[in-house]
Amino acid sequence: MADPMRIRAQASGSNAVVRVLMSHEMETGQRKDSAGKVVPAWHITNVTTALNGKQVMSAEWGPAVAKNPFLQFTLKGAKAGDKVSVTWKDNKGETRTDEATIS
Amino acid sequence: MQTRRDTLKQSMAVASLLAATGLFPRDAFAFNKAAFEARSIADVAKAYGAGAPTESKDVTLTAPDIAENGAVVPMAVASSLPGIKHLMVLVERNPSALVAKFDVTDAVEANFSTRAKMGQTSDVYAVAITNDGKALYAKKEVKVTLGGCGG
Amino acid sequence: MRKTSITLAILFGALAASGALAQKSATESIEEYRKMLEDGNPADLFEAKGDALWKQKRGPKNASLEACDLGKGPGVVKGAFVELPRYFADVAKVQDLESRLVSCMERLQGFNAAEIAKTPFGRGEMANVTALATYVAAESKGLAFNLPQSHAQEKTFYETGKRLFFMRGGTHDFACASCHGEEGKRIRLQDLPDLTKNPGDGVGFAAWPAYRVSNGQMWSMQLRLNDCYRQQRFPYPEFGSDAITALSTYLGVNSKGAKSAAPTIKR
Amino acid sequence: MKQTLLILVSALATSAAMVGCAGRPAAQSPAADPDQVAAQMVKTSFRSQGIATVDRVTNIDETLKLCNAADVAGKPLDAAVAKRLEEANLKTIKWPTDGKYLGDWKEGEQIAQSGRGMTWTDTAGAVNGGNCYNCHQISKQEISFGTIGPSLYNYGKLRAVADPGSAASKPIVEYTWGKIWNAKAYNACSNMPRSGHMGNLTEQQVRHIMALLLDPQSPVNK
Repeated sequence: MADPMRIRAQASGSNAVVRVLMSHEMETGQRKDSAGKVVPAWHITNVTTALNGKQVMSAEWGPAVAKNPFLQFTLKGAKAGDKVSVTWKDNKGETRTDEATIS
Repeated sequence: MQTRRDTLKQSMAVASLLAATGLFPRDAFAFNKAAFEARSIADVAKAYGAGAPTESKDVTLTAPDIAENGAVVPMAVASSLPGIKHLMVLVERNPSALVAKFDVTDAVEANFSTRAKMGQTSDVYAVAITNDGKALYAKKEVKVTLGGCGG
Repeated sequence: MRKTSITLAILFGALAASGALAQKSATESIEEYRKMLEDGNPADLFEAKGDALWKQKRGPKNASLEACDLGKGPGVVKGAFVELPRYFADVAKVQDLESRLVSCMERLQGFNAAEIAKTPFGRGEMANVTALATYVAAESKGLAFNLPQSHAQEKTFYETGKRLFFMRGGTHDFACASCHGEEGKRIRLQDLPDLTKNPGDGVGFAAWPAYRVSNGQMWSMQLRLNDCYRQQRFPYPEFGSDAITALSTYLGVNSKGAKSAAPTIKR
Repeated sequence: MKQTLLILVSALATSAAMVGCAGRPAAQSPAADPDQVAAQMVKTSFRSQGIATVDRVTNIDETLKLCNAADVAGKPLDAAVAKRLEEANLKTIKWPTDGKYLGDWKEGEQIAQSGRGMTWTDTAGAVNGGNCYNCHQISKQEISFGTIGPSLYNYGKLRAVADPGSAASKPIVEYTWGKIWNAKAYNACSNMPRSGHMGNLTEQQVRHIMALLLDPQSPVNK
């Protein structure tokens, strides 16, 4: 199973800045291993975010997003104590969801 | 105040819960293969149903002048315009141009940061697609340097 | 008064703007790039993993590492990193952080230390050692290095480490000192700290473990030194070998007073 | 009872000895000679891996041994010793077999850019790089250069080399070849590798680097 994400969510005024680190290889499918064989692409394709259970953001990613991806975005109308969850899914169908409380 | 460690513990606990409830709609996971295989900025815009891209001061791209390493290049895309549907970052000289596409809703600011891989020095684009199908962009050249001992 | 400060602010603003208009040097641009990466260091992922591993019951003995003595008594993690390598009476040897962790994994959890030492970096239990080292180091962030030098073996390791630091060899005649023996030098665009003395807070020995942007890997101090030796065209230094520990002792003692910034993010 | 007491006494004695030992490390047998300990550690700590064999550190030549010792002592090499080592290194230089010193600067630029070769992850027979940009500025176009060695930008131009084949240019052309082949011939403890002498670069590769530095058409001299 994939390692957990690190989610930091901080309220500022009526907004909250969310910073996420995800543990993922983000293999491009362009690289060859030491035996000269192409390493197949393996990357996150979709990211969604929910605020208190309601989806607020979605994204599509290609293999050019850097390994162990970083994502930052700002939630409108969020306050300390609200719950932010982030879900990713990759091209192998693996998925992971983590949640954090806005501080 | 909650420590990072507590956050983590909590994250792990809810993870399985959310997965089990199937809280996330399946259609959130659509993946536009054509857009991610396109080589030009125009073709990417077309794949998202937009017209020919035009340069605009209302789209902001934040990226370094020089990347110490092409494996991780910080990039941010933002727009001050109302009615933005998607924001995207693209690297023109990568095998496929599109790096990431973000959907803008009323609940988030039209402002996203991520990090991209760059195979070589290239123009980087921030593209905004509006609800009425216009594609607007800002661009900047990012130099990728050779570093370290090179071995 | 208020007006003055506003005028000043405008003036400084204008100065800053004109400065930005002037062509930035490559060094300034690289500095800017590094700044942009600081917020959001993937080393956090490894630190979290190490934290979980420290507490998790694992291995043939199904025990956690919470009773591990890193030099400041069983279970004391905070402050341990900035005093390593040091002498440990139970093994009658000077050990660095990673060797010490492996000793604890053997003693407390029943893992085979020799097996772990043979495992390549980034794989199996060795990847766990790196994550644990990242966690232990992070617990000393901001503390000043202060390696003990009271035991005879600690002194010998320092003196021996110094000799290893200045040892030219390999096909290119490179010593550690070839790149790290003088202030203000760089290789390509990377600044090279002078490691014959305290190079400053969060620099050199006080910067590792670090997340390597170039390959997306978490690098421990032993892997840092291992790859320096590879680039020096030296033969392979064994994990946990005395030479590696002695070199670390030399670098660590020289860093006395430098505040640790580990884990950092590096090219 | 008697036995218990005996054990207790001996246990106390042992612990007392241990305390004493920890408290007065200086009172131990005379400190081990760090030079010997270091030599021993090098033997036990490194192993051959791929093309990087242990003799690369266990069997180093006199030049390196004496320079290493001087660095540890923090004193420069004795002038007479330095001169003797430089003369010995000068003798190792292989001058171009056909008297041709310059190759193609474009190839030279590629060799100067590459830092590859001779590590334990490289294979035998692979083409080695010159590592030049790691330490030197060379052409103006490459902004990613090191500063361990002096800038070589305008190397030929600054030395007024208009025609590298001319008699006037001969001394500087020969010196440059010698410096690349065996830098220790001119400075016993130079940081620069002995690229020709140690077999890192071929004669033809040295020619190309020579052209990069000395050919008036090379971007270095523009």
